[in-house]
Amino acid sequence: MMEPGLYHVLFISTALFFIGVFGFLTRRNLITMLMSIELVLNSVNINFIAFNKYVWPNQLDGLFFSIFVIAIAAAEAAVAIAIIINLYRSHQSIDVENAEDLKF
Amino acid sequence: MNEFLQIQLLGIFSLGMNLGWALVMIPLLPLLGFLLLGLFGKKFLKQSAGIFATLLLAASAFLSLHTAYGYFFKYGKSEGIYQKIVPIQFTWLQFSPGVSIDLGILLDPISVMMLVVVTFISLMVHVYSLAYMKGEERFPTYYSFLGLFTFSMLGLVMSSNIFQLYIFWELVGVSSFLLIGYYYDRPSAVAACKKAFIITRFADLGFLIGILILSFYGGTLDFNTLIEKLTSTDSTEFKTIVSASFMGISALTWALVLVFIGGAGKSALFPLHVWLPDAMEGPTPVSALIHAATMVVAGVFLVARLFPVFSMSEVALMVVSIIGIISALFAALIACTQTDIKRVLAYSTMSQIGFMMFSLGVSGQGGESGLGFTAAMFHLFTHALFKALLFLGAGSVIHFIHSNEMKDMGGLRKHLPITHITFLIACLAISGVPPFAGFFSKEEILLAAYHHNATIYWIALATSGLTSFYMFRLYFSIFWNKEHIAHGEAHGEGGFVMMLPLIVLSVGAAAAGFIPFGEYVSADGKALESVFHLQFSIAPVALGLAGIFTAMWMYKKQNNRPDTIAHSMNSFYKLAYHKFYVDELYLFVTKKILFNLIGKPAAWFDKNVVNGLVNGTGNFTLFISEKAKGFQSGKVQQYAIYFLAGMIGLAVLFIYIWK
Amino acid sequence: MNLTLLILLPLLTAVVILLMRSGVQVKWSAFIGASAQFILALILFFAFRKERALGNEAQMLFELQYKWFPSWHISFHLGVDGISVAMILLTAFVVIAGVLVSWNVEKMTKEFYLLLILLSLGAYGFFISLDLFILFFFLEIAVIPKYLLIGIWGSGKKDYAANKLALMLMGGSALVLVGLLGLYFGGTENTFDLLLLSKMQIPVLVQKICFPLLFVGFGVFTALFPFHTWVPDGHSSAPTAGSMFLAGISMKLGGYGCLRVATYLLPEGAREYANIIIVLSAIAILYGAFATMMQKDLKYINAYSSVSHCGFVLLGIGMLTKTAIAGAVMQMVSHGLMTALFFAVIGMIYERTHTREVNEMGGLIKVMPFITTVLFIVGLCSLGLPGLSGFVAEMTVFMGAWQNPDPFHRVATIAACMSIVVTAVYILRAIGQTAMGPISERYLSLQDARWNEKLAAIILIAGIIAIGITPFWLNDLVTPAADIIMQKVAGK
Amino acid sequence: MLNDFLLLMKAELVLAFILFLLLILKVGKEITNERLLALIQLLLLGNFIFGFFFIENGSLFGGMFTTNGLIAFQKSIISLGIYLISLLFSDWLKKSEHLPEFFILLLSAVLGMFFLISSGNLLMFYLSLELATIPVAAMANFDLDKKISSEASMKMILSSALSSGVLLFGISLIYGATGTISFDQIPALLDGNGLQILAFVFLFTAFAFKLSIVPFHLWTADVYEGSPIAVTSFLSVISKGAITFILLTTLYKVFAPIHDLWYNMVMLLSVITMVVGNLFALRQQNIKRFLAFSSIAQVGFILLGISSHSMEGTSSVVYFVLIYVFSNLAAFGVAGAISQTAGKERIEDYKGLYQTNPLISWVLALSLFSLAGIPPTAGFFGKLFLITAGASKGNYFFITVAALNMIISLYYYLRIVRAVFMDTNPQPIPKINLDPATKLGMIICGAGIIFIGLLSWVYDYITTLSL
Repeated sequence: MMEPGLYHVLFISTALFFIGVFGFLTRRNLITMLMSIELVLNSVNINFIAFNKYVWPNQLDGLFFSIFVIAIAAAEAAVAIAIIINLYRSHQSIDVENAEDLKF
Repeated sequence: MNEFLQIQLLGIFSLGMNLGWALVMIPLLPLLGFLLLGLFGKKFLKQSAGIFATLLLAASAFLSLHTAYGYFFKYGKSEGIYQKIVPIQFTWLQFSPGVSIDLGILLDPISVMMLVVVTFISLMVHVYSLAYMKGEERFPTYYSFLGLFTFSMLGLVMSSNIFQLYIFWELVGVSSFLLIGYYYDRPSAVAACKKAFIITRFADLGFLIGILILSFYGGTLDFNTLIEKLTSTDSTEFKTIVSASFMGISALTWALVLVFIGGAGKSALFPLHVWLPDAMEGPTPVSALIHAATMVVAGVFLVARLFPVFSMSEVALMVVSIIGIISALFAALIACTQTDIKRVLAYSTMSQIGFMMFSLGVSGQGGESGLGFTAAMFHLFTHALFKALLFLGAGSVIHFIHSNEMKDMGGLRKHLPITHITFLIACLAISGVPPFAGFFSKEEILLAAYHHNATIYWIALATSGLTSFYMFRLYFSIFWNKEHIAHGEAHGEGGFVMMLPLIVLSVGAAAAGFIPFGEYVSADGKALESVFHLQFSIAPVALGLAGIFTAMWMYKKQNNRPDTIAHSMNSFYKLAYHKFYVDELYLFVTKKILFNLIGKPAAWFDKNVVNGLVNGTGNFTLFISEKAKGFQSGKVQQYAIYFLAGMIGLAVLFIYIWK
Repeated sequence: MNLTLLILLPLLTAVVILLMRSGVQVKWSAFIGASAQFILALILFFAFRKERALGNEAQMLFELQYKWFPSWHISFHLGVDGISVAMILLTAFVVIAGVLVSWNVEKMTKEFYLLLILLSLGAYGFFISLDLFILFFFLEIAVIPKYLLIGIWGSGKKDYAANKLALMLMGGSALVLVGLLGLYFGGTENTFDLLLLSKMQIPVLVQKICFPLLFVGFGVFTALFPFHTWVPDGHSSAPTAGSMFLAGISMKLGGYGCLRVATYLLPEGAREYANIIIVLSAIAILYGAFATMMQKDLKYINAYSSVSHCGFVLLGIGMLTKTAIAGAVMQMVSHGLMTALFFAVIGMIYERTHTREVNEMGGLIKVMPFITTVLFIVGLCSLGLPGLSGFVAEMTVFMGAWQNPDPFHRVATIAACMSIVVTAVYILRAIGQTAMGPISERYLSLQDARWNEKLAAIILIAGIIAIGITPFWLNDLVTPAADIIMQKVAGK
Repeated sequence: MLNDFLLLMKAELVLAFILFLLLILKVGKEITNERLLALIQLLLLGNFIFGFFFIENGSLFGGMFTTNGLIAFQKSIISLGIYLISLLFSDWLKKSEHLPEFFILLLSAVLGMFFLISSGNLLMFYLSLELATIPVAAMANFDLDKKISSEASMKMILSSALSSGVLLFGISLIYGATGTISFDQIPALLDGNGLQILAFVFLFTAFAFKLSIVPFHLWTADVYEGSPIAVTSFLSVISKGAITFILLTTLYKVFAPIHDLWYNMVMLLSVITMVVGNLFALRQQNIKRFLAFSSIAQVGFILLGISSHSMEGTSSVVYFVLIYVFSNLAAFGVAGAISQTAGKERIEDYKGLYQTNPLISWVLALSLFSLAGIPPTAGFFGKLFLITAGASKGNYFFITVAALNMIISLYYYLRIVRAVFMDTNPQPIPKINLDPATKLGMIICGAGIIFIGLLSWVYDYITTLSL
């Protein structure tokens, strides 16, 4: 019964990062894209905590950083959702493919 | 500037005030005339412009006579040799130490002789034109151009520096251009003046390169120094220029031949003669001055000026004599067939210049062998007189019947008595009938040729026969033959003003032969006693008379002998009549080769290739940017893909490859 | 005398023009400004001669040095030697003439004169600057005014021409910029100062890299062979004064740069590439002349002939002898005056006949004697008639070129000499078809030149004849400076 | 302690004060837009002037916040920028019914930038970066009723969220690799192993996104086109400037040990950016989009200067940003004035502008020449110094490419000049009577464009600061 080491955690976080990126690239619904961004941010949080716990256990930079990240993510999400709502008002949809008037 | 002044003054004082100023004024007076008439003539002087210019030129002519007297009889000679005096010289443009264009005046027998000839003939022409050009709209312009020409010609003959000579060489070229094109609204005149300028310019290219070579090896442009360096066989300059060779021919020969090409162009020698007949488009007095008496002999003068150097190179002299004799014969043949009287005179001019040239070619430096040189100069002198006379006479004929064509003439001796007499004298002179001027000079030429080269002598003899034939063909068909009094409004001969020059010149043409020319002008400056062999002069005179009588037989009365003879040698006659198709050859070269084979491709290349490259670059850039617009697709997720791709690309690049 | 005046005076003129209300005021203020420049240039010339006569043998006279961007080792360093003085004189002549001939520009008069004055400002600054940064600064100042002049007041396919000119000149100056940076970092110490650079020993490799950049870059301005294609279009679609300035002044910036920057500072490079330059310029001379023969439009004729004539400048530089370089400078001055005058005449003729096609004209002597006389004079000058400036310059170049004894140089020189014949052909064609021949009656009512045109023509002719009749003053002015350059190139 | 706090953070404090003042005014009684705007302009002017007093060096909160003369100057450049924006777009601002909100958002973004510039710690850096980004995204949507506006802001917020995710990932890796997040300690611990390079690449990518360096630039054009011109100008001038400054500090201070690495990267990206930016700018029709791509090309030049990693690099970059503020804001101001009155944003609508509006045309021409780097405008000096700084490493290939790019850029800048001055138009843009404030702003910009270059002491001052 071994306990998970740094690399397991990093693996998870990296996987999470790429899952998030994948979601961002593939999903058409803006809200879902936003959620996948959240996944990316959470993978970062895991990174910080893992590094803090396994590599640099004697100070708390990582923890604090992750707390700040969560806060900022919330703020970001708030603004983003406000924007998306406005987009819905003008486009009658929150599908990313309906908002492609600006190009070339 | 200050330097220029002081040198000039110094030169003048060194020779005594009056002479110095006299010398300077000789060319400057005509120049003054040119400037004044050119700037203010139209407004202020109008018809009086002619008088003004004539007076100026009379002064200049007097000064040059005074100079000639002084040179030949006072200070020119020291211990039996006529010195080359350079009273005035100042640096005009310094190229490199030693090599510089100096403007100056060089007095030696030939230049002084030319001074007299130029000013005298020019004066005659000025007087003549007073009547001939009366009422022309651009009368002042005409006289200002005459002034310009006279100035340039005087500058040419007085040059002390080969580049100075080149400068005035170009200037006489342009003034002849202006005067030929005087009737600017005649397309033929425009074509003629362009032709004259371009062909002489082409020849000048040779002259220029020749100068470059001479200056490079001689290390100077000054005539005296140059001649002195290149004639003393032990000087380093001479050694290098002879040793340096290109295509197996020594640089000296190259230089001289190239210089001679320049001379040939100006003197209308074969094959550069085509411009001279066309140049007859100019006013007749101009033809008399420029294209008979003075400018066209500039080539002869050039060779004579550089004669000591020429005499160092056999080949060069041979080229000179061959070209000379060819032109003499060739022109004489054509002259027999032409019907435009001025063209006949033009070809005869060319032929006579041929005489002078080969006589220079057969001459040697100094002593008895220098006869050719003296003869050439002598012939130049006499020829100037009688050829000017001929042209002026032709002018008065044309003035009378307003046509150049023989067929419109005939039987004019009653209408134009004075012209008739003077013209006859001139014809006798040019045909070498004793005791007229032409006789003596031609005798000497033939003698020189005889001593030197038999073939040349025989050809020359034949040519002199032809000369008398075509001259008298001209004479008879103008003044005798059948009369077309269709040109009836017989307003007699154009007044005294027009006759005066004819009379004066005819006196010259008759008497000039008795001048003991050799005493004054010779290759080495020593007096050359002209020996006179009676038995030798039989053949030429006989031939001359034969020619005269043939002409009389054919042309005195209207008959069909000319046609029958022309038919009997049909093809050759045609050939000569069409001037041996040289003009057509020139036309081919310029139109087909210069324009179509070089000019057009150059223009095309520039338009399409060079320009195309520039435009192509621009269009290519635009094309790329058009193709690349797809990246900006408007899809935020694609943007993300490029973003991540770029990120990963950088990571891979910098972690694994570009460390 | 203080050289900054040469910059301040045009600046002042520009300000005054900006303040002016009516077109007439603008014209007169521009004219007064130009005459002031003219006088100033003459004063400079005589002051320079005086200094030299007093035995001041410094390479550069009237030096000034102000602090400017010291952290980049840049300084506002001014000074003149004979060559610059000659160029400044040329500029002054062309400027005043250009102002005069464009007297009846009605469209946006103020802007027009403003741009002209700005161009002159750039030229003066370029010629007097001894710091490569300032030199470059003034070089580029001149680009945009040209663009606007052609684009706004031009004729024909002006947009295309203007773009082409601006972009090609910009490309040239881009190359120059890279070359300058090479100099700046290549030397033993980082500086843009011309005199310091000329003293220091620049590594051969740097020279071999920088010389082509600089020479080609400046060469674009002065119609170096493959890069000359802006010249015909630009000149022919520019307004009269624009063409005069282009051909008379701004092409000379290039030649001056090739000489003063490329050749003088990078002697190794110059010796390395001299033969290529000679080949290119010989091609330009002949090829330009032959291309000219084919042109029908007067402005194109003069534009292509400028290509041919500027070839002499580069040839002289490439020949690397003192005489040839002096000849190149003389050719710059002579060609500047001559071609400016030519364009002025063409403008006058065009304004009257409303055509520039030579074969639509004829017999203009009858109605406009003055203009045609000027046309004759300028034509003869361009085919190198003695007594006019062209002869002096070309002969000096030939003489200098011939001082190189090897066959290669000989052949190049002879090729260049041939152009005097071709030049005669096309010039006489142009003159003959324009001025001579029968006149068509639709031209019979035309007027001769007005006072401003006469004055402009006379000023330029005065310059041409002053050089043609008494070349020694120009020679004395130029030769010592050329000698200094040559000694550096020869490695002494 | 408190004293230091007050002194060192005075810029931020002033800004925050203005911010709260606006909030209070917002909730307080109604005042007309004109007076409010006048007040704001006054306040911003005061803020700008105040930026030059009480300049101290020092750091707070254990090095999280540092400041010195250069940073103060950079901040005053930004304050100048926002002051000019408040002047140039006063027409538009007066008409908008959310004037206070606009400035509240803008000022909070600026506050974020101030902190960003003087951040001494990755956490601080991240926080302030977000503070500088999120409000701008909201501002991009300020034309609430325009479709493209909301689309633009959507694109911006999503892309920037992604980029900040990447940034954070990079930061976490750095933390993992070095165990610290303070700028002072990181350099000592950098040895250029793979993980650190990876982390640096992630971090740099975030910068590249914000600076819209190719290939991370694709959001730029769309956002610029979609959002109101005032916001576009803010994005393209102010936030670019701020990011450039912090990029300078990061690269020169934090990542100095791996200089060789980032030198190559920067050079490569700079060339790609120039070329692509120019190529795309060639065929743009909308003026805002056009300016977007031209600004991308300009960033390429900035990178050229940055790459030199020297005092010259710092000073020339700061100098260029200063000039860039004037030039670009002038261009945007003109575009804004025109689209405000005539509602036209396409380049061919500008044909014949000079006939009707000479002043505007000259200002536009000046700004374009300055952007193209034509003397005597300041842009010439800015660009030249950037190139010179870049050349100091002797990488002549890149320099040549940069120089040639100047030709392409000249081509498209001249396109507008041609439209304005040369082309004729049957119905040109009518005579625009500018708001005096706008006119003042344009005159300031024009004066700046002309004099900042010619007066060399401006540059010398920056040099003394960046020592």
